[in-house]
Amino acid sequence: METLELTQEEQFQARIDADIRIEPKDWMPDAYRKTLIRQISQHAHSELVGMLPEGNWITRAPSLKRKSILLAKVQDEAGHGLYLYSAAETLGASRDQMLADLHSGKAKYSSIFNYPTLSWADMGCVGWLVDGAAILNQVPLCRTSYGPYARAMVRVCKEESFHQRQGFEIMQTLCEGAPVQKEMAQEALNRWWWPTLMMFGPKDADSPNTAQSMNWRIKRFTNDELRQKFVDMMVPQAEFLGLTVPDPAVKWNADKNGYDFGDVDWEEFWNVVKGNGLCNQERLGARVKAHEEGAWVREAALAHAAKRKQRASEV
Amino acid sequence: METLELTQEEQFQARIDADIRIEPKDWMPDAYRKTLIRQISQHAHSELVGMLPEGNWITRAPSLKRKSILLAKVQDEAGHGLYLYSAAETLGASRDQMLADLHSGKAKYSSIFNYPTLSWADMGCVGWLVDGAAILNQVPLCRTSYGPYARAMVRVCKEESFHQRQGFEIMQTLCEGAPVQKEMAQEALNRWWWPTLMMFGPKDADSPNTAQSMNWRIKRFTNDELRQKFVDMMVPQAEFLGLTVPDPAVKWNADKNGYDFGDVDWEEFWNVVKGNGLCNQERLGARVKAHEEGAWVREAALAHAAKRKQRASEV
Amino acid sequence: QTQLFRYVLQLADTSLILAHRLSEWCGHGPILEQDLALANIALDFLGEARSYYQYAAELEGQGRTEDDLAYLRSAVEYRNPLLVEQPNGDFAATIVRQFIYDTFHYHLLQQLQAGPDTQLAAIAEKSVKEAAYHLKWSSEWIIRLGDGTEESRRRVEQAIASLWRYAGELTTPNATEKELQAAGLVPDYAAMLPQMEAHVARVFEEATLPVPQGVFMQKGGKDGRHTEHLGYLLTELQYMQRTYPGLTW
Amino acid sequence: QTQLFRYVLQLADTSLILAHRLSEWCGHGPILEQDLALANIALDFLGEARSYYQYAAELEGQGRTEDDLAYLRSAVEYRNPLLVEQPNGDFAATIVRQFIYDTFHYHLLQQLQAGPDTQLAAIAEKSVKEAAYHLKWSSEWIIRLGDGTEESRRRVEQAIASLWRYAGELTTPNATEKELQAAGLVPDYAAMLPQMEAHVARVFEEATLPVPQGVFMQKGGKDGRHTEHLGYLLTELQYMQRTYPGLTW
Repeated sequence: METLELTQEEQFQARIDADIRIEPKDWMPDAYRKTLIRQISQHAHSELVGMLPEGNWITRAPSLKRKSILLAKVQDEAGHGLYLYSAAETLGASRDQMLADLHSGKAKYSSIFNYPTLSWADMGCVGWLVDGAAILNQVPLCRTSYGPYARAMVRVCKEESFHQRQGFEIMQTLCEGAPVQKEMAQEALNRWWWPTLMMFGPKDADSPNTAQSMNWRIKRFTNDELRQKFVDMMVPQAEFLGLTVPDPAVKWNADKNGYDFGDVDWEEFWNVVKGNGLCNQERLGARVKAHEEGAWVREAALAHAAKRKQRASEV
Repeated sequence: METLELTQEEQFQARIDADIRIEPKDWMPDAYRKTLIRQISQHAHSELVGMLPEGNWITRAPSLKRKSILLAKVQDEAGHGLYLYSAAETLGASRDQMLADLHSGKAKYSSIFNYPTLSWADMGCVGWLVDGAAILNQVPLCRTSYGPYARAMVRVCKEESFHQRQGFEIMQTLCEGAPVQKEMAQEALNRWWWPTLMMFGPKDADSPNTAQSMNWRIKRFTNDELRQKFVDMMVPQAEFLGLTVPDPAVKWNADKNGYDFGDVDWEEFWNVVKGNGLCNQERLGARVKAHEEGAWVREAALAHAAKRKQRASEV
Repeated sequence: QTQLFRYVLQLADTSLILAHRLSEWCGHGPILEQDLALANIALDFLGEARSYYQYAAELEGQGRTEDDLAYLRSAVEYRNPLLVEQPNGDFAATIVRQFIYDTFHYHLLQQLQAGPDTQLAAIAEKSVKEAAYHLKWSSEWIIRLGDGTEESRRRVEQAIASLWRYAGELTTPNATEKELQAAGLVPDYAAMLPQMEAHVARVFEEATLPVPQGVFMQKGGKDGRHTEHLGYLLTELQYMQRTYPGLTW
Repeated sequence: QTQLFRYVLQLADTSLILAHRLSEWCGHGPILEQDLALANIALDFLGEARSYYQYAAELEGQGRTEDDLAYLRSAVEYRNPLLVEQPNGDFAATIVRQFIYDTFHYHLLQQLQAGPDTQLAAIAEKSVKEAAYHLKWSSEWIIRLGDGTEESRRRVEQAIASLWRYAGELTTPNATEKELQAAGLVPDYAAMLPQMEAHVARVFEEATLPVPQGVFMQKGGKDGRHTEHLGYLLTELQYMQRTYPGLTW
């Protein structure tokens, strides 16, 4: 008798399609595992490297309250990094290996962090725009098919939206402040607008992995869909702030019920991805330096733990 | 027949007494040579270390003109260091050995440089008071018995008195400026007054080498004589500036035709000499660091010079 | 009243400067977990600093705010002890600086929370729990580094050699503290010393490190005579407020 | 007129920032003689910067002084190319930065001194003699380090790898420069390149170093988009003027 038996792969896809979460002990295709490890570790690295551009203003924050909020925010990013490394570890990746891949340049992190933070208003733009874009990318991931990743993202997204509001509030304070503050806000927006549009990745036509990722429900919207959502969300907010988005092509389009906008400078995009952004060397350099200079500390902690264990076993 | 022959030592002293300069090739007693090497190298080290407290404000000078004057001044100190090391080399000392003695703590430098520079007004006080005290110590050395030292000192003193005027002018600008500037000047004077009085060394009663040095004309006034001169010179200048010398005992004494003044805190004096000043570790540490980090540069220069020489000889 | 203002300002400056130094580690720690811990401790000190500044502003009663006090005073007006302004150095130096200060801080807050000034007591009561955690953290790291590898031991010894000289200032009362001690508002440091020394002895023993003896102690910070490091720290800390005076952020 | 003001300001910022970086070496050089040389070069650039600022202030005609222009503009208003704001690093990095800039600077001044703007020509004529000395000095050091020891070669190669990417901005005209080039006020950089490249080739050959090829060039500084280093530099540079606005020193 011929039974209607599903292959492992088919069973797996059936669970995905039924929105049943995949858990660490479940069978999964190798490609799914690899794609997830790449995506989650890349996300973790982005949190880690993402501490640097904002960390750059902690010592120069303009008030004690702002200093405290900013420091807490960057600390949260370290926390996100930890959740995400842990989620990747459930797939069999080791943190040491993931970090080694970051440091060697094999693993990527979000290109947005290769832009410099040059004024206090950048702390506003990073929160408002960069975290705003990150949230659009990440909220769908709260329903992603892999359980540990989805749960990590729930926590991350909750904190990110808090950060995003703080960023907007920095911008609002600047825009309601003295002319010099509003100029500072506009100047920062001019620098951050296009790079944040790039955060959604290449155009759908140039993004060959999107279909598979959507099939696996580790991605739920295409790059261009998210980019459009972002513009539709941010243009009115910029108007509310009294700021001008640095794109003369931005215009309401009633037909598509969204904004038209200009084309991203894809040459710049690919250059930064390839390592030629203004801060690529500095960011990676700072991480490698911290890691190398911390080696003796990690060794000391391990050596001491081993001594303790040894002594305990001798009792 | 018994001739009236002078020993070498007596001939030497006779030349000194006749104010005839001793030159490098002349015979001289070992103790004279050693004392001079110690004194000249100590003086050279003081120029070198003395670059640090003022160097500390080059990047923060309040105007382009002041930045330029300050940088030129610190550069002059490097130049003085060079003249003085050269003068000591004529006595058979090597610069490497002198630097090694500085770095090991065997050789001393002026204790005044172990005090920190905490405000811009310190640039005024260092020029006005510290250079002022240095000049009083050094002007007599232009007539010192050892030729190369005397000639180096002529050049040094000329530049020092220029620096001293610049320092006074900084103070004057502050004192004629806004109240906050005058306060800054007074606060700096409060910190620098007593340490500069210590620059003349211990009380005569505690300075056993003075007699021999005066005999050799490498010293021409006692410590207490110079200290009195300094107070007599500076108290009216402070009054002119509208500043108060931080010593309630300062009072004109018509009998001695000079000012009475309070007693230096000799405990502090000896502590700083012994290495316990606030900046002893930092100053020496900065010099040692510069020397160690510069080792590869010096080696490269030597290696390259050797290669050039080798090639030239092959032609 | 003026003396109390000065003392509270001294506490505020101390917490702020230490918080600032710790915050410099953010993103550069040796392990991600310790990066978090350092930021956490920095945040605690920053919060404590703000409470003190707010109280100091209230005591002064001239309308100055916490930000005015933190951002608009020069190095010679700052009243923190020299220890906390010392640069981070390597992780060992940061740990030693922290351990020295935590030992004092925890014991100080224990006293202050039982003191007669209700506002200081309230701040101390809140902060002493954090301080207990800080002291546990830095003590454990002293032990790990002292009894870890040869290199960690060498580094922690070097850090002790360069930083211990700033420990004495913490428990050496300046004129303000003496006056307030007489009034019972500031604890008697001499009475705190046995407990502090016992803690140091316990930790150093477990770390297999000798307790430093006969070190010449530096002082001056509590009276505004600082090392040159503070000036540079303040150029960064105060840059925005100095550049854009009177604005809201 | 406005474009000329911008261009002169760009020259001024460039000289000032480089002078500032060089002045950071003061008291910390590898050899006393080189400490003197570095201070000397810093002083030359500082003097040149002042001449440009004074001329820029005159062109603007709004009563701003050299100090207003230097001390009261923010990082995004500064117009120096990225190269000169890069940190000193080790002596090799300082030498490479200097050699790259000196090569451009010397050839630029040669052109400017013959240019139609008499004030710029006068400043250039004075400065070109200094620039010739600077170029000689940094070229000799490139040779010494490249053809010195293994370590010096490794270090100079590393410095080239990290700094060469800022060379291209110097000779890539921004909008202001293009406009002034069309008016004949700014030299044609393309025409300067052969001589500059010949000099680099000559020096690198003697230094036994390969001339870098195909490096992706960074830019932005001349339009106010800087690296994060400039902000920290300005916090120090401007601290006093920002803290005590409007006073005379």
